Amino acid sequence: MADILTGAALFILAVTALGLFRVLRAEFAVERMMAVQLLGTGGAAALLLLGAASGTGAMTDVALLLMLFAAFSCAAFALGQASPSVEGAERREDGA
Amino acid sequence: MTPLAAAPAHVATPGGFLLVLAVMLPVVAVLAMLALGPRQTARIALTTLATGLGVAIAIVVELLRTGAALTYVVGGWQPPLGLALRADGLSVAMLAMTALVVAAIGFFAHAQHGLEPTTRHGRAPTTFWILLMAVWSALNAIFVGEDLFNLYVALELLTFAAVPLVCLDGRAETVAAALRYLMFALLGSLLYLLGTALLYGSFGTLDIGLLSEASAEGPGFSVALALMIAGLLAKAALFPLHLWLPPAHAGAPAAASAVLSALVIKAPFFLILRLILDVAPPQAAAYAGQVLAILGAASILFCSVMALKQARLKLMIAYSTVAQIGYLFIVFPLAAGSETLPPWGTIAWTGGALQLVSHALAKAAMFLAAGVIAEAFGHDRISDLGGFGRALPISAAAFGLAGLSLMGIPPSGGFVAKCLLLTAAVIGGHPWLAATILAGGLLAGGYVFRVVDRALATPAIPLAPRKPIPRRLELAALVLALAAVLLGLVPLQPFGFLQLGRPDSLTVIAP
Amino acid sequence: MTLLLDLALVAWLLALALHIARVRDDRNAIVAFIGFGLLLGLGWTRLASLDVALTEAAIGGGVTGVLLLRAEAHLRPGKASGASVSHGGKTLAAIACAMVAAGLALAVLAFPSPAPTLAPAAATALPSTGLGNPVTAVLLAYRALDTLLEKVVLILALIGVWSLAPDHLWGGAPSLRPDVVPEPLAYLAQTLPPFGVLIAVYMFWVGADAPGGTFQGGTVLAAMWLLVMLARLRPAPETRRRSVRLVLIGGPTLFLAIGFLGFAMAGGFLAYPESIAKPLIVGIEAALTLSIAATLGLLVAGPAQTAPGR
Amino acid sequence: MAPADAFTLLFVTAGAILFLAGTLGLLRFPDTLSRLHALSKADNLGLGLIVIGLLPQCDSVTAGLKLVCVWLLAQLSAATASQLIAGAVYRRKSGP
Amino acid sequence: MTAAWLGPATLFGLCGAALVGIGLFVVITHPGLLRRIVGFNLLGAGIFLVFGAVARRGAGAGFEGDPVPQAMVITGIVVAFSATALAVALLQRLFDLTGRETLEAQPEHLPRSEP
Repeated sequence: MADILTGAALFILAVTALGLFRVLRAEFAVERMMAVQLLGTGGAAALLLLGAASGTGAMTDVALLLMLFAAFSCAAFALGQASPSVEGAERREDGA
Repeated sequence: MTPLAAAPAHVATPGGFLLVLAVMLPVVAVLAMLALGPRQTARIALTTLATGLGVAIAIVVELLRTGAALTYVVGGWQPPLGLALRADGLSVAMLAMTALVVAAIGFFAHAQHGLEPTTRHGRAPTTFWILLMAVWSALNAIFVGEDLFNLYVALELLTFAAVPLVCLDGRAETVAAALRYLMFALLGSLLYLLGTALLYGSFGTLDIGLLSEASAEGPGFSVALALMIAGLLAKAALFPLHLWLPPAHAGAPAAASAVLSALVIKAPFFLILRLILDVAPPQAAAYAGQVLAILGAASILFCSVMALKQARLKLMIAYSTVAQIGYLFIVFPLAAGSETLPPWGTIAWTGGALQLVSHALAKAAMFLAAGVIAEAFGHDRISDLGGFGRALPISAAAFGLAGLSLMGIPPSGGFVAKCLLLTAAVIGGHPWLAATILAGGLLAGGYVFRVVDRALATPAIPLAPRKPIPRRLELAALVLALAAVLLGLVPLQPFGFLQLGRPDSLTVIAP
Repeated sequence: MTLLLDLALVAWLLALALHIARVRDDRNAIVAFIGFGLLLGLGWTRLASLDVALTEAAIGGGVTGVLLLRAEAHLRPGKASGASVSHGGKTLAAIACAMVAAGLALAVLAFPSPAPTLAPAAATALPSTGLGNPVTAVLLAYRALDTLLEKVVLILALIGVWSLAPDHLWGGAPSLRPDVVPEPLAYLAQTLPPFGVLIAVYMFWVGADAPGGTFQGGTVLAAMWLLVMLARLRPAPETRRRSVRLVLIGGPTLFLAIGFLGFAMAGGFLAYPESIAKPLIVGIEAALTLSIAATLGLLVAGPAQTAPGR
Repeated sequence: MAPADAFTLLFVTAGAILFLAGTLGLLRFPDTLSRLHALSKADNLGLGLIVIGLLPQCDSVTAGLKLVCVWLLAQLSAATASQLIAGAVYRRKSGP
Repeated sequence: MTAAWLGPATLFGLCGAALVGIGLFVVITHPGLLRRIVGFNLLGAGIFLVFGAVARRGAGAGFEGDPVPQAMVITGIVVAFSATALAVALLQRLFDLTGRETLEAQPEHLPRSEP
């Protein structure tokens, strides 16, 4: 059972990695914010699976914190994005 | 709470708690300053300066009384699990010197802040006092620390206290200088930390005493020591890693420059000394000593010439700092010691220690004198200072006396130091080091004389200060300069003192 | 299977680091760095260091990230790329760095076996502290002096940051206000903090016996405070305010005071009497958690940007 | 295999497949909004399934509660993040 | 024996070594100061991983790792964060004063000063 759960964690991590590098390469800067969200969810899922596999209850705490800070960083990113001066610069930079 | 090790590596001595006080007293001051606000800051600082000076004197007395190193085991947790503090003769000398210089600088700063009553509770003075206390605590922690990771935290404390000192006046150049300093210092700290990681991985302890007993060898050990020393060199501003120092030290306010140049720069050197003497195996120590001496000699020559070329007084003094630091590094091959004679029995060791102390006193005096000059005339361009000796005789005298020590002219601490180093170089068969010492002395004579010449000049229009300078502002520099000179008049006293607490102290071989 | 997992994690971490090193846009690099921090948190669980994993996820992936993102937004108007290092210089630097990395790798491989460890010593001493988490015991008992000095380092960094304010603003309030607060953020700033505070208290509380503790709890609190300030629900406080300063120094002061009390109660600085060691340590941790939260939050908020009111 | 384990296996597998689906959507879909949609729906559902799957493996009620907490946090942050991104995309399209 | 060689301790230790190299490269060569600060963080992360490898190898006495290096890493992470905050504040102040975000164009000194 432990092996299967670890395998599932590995699978989810690999899938998340694929998505992450796609998002980091995105032409719109906004989309990169999804990277953090993606890592938060994928990382939390992997941690929960690993915790169950090894029987370490405290892993759930790490997952909890991972999720919390992913949300926090998303908010911080959105604010950097939101100020009008930045929006202007953003468009020029992206050439969209 | 019972100690763990069967045979404890460190046994606390009765006076050991004084070391805790030396480290923690300034921390208490920092916390109190934050709690009580800007109006009380100067008062807390002055009280702490007096108390701290008292603690330093008590430590000196305790060392002389017992004739053995002071040791303290924090919380009763024996190393390697816990931390120990230890002060041998050299550490105590550093503690005492630091207390003296910090007190003098504090006296100067208090007088200077008093000149402008409107801003004396403002940003720069308040921040200065807090940072001065933090620098003091960090320095004391570095001088008495026995654990390499504890020393890392102390080094970071020193960095974080020193960097804002550089840009206290908030001008763009000084902010750039502070940022550059921070970059070098961080790189240095991280390399040092990497070295401690490797050491812990290899030996399971970071206690200097235990590491030296482990008589370690091996490639990992050499890599670790090389990383740590390289990191510390970046912080000590040895050539060619010195580029951050002159703008940082010259741009800071005078009192801050004095702290940085006289004291802060000595901490990384002190740690290199401890690593090479106490931790490195003899073979590696000899090799490292050679490399450091070459860099030190290059520092002396290159930066003395640079000092000679500077148009501004404070930049000249800052370059002189890098040059004088070079002398400390040429000590390593000279004090290599032998089978029968440990490094701390050699005359070069004594000379190096004297250079360490006398440079701190002289350099602090110079920067404070330069601060008075800048305060009086509003600039520090050397060419426009003709006849300043007439306007500010005390400061000019302080500058000249401090210059004696830098040049190595008798009677001064610098003279004894350089004389000992020169003798060691000649006896030990290092002709090129001897030549460097002599050349450095001549160059120092050149740049000090440039200023003294201006001081004694009689220009057509006598130079007048733009505002009255109270005597007490000039006094601190004079006291420090006199102390640097007096150090040379009582040369035999420090000799035995510096060996206290060292294993197998041998009889001193005086020149 | 676990080997594959470790390999994948390491490969991923290195790929992200290379991405950070090579990508042109600073913000892209910072987003990647936040991802790196979160992933590194995962990596630390593989090293069986859950305490560090929590700290890394919180500081590396969270608070450092927001600090860097804000700095990037601040610096963005003046995007004039400086003169880059010449190609030859870069190659030389790359070779030098590769050599450092290789030397380090060899040193890592050459670590002695069996590894020297203080785990048994820490375990033997653990009962006399009354704690169950050995990392907390190291931080607050065996090596308490390190932790105490590190707290001073934090405060000093804050003094340094504050000193960068112009003279007339010194003592005023830092400003975190963005020009626009998107509505969802305001919602998040209202719903997330209760969760966060709960998690912070939990982190601090389990810290004595399980992974967690004062740093992790403090960082979570700091993040929640920042979120509230970022969403303009509460303004940042004036830095000269007595209450702010008392919270900042409260933890270190209590730590230091109990340390000095050790002279009287347990025969030495930072020694705890065995019978009340645990309550003392938990008390110190509680005060430290608040102080850390305040310090980290104010460090991110930066120097004062509005003049102090009279 | 115990029924609890079979239950876990089933849900974890389903969760992992949803993660894969989310990433495929991220890689394949043409515009930001649909990519965002794919990501947030699939990942959250995936995490939800994994949490449900792991619940039988928990040895205490608190551990189970923490698992649910992770999922709730993910819901909250995903909802906010996707609204923030969508808002940014909208502003970019319509102009400030 | 293979398992011991390829355990997480060795793997993450080697990862740390590589991260030190990458971080050092960014710190030395990147012209932008903000990226250099990120580089310092990478370098720090690498060093902490080396500590982590040391801690994992030191498992014993019922602990899955040596708690002493773990505690050092926690202290180190906090110190590294303070350093980042101070550097960022200095950089923002420099930018406000001069509009620059590099340390170049120092008239009296050589433009490149890093080792």
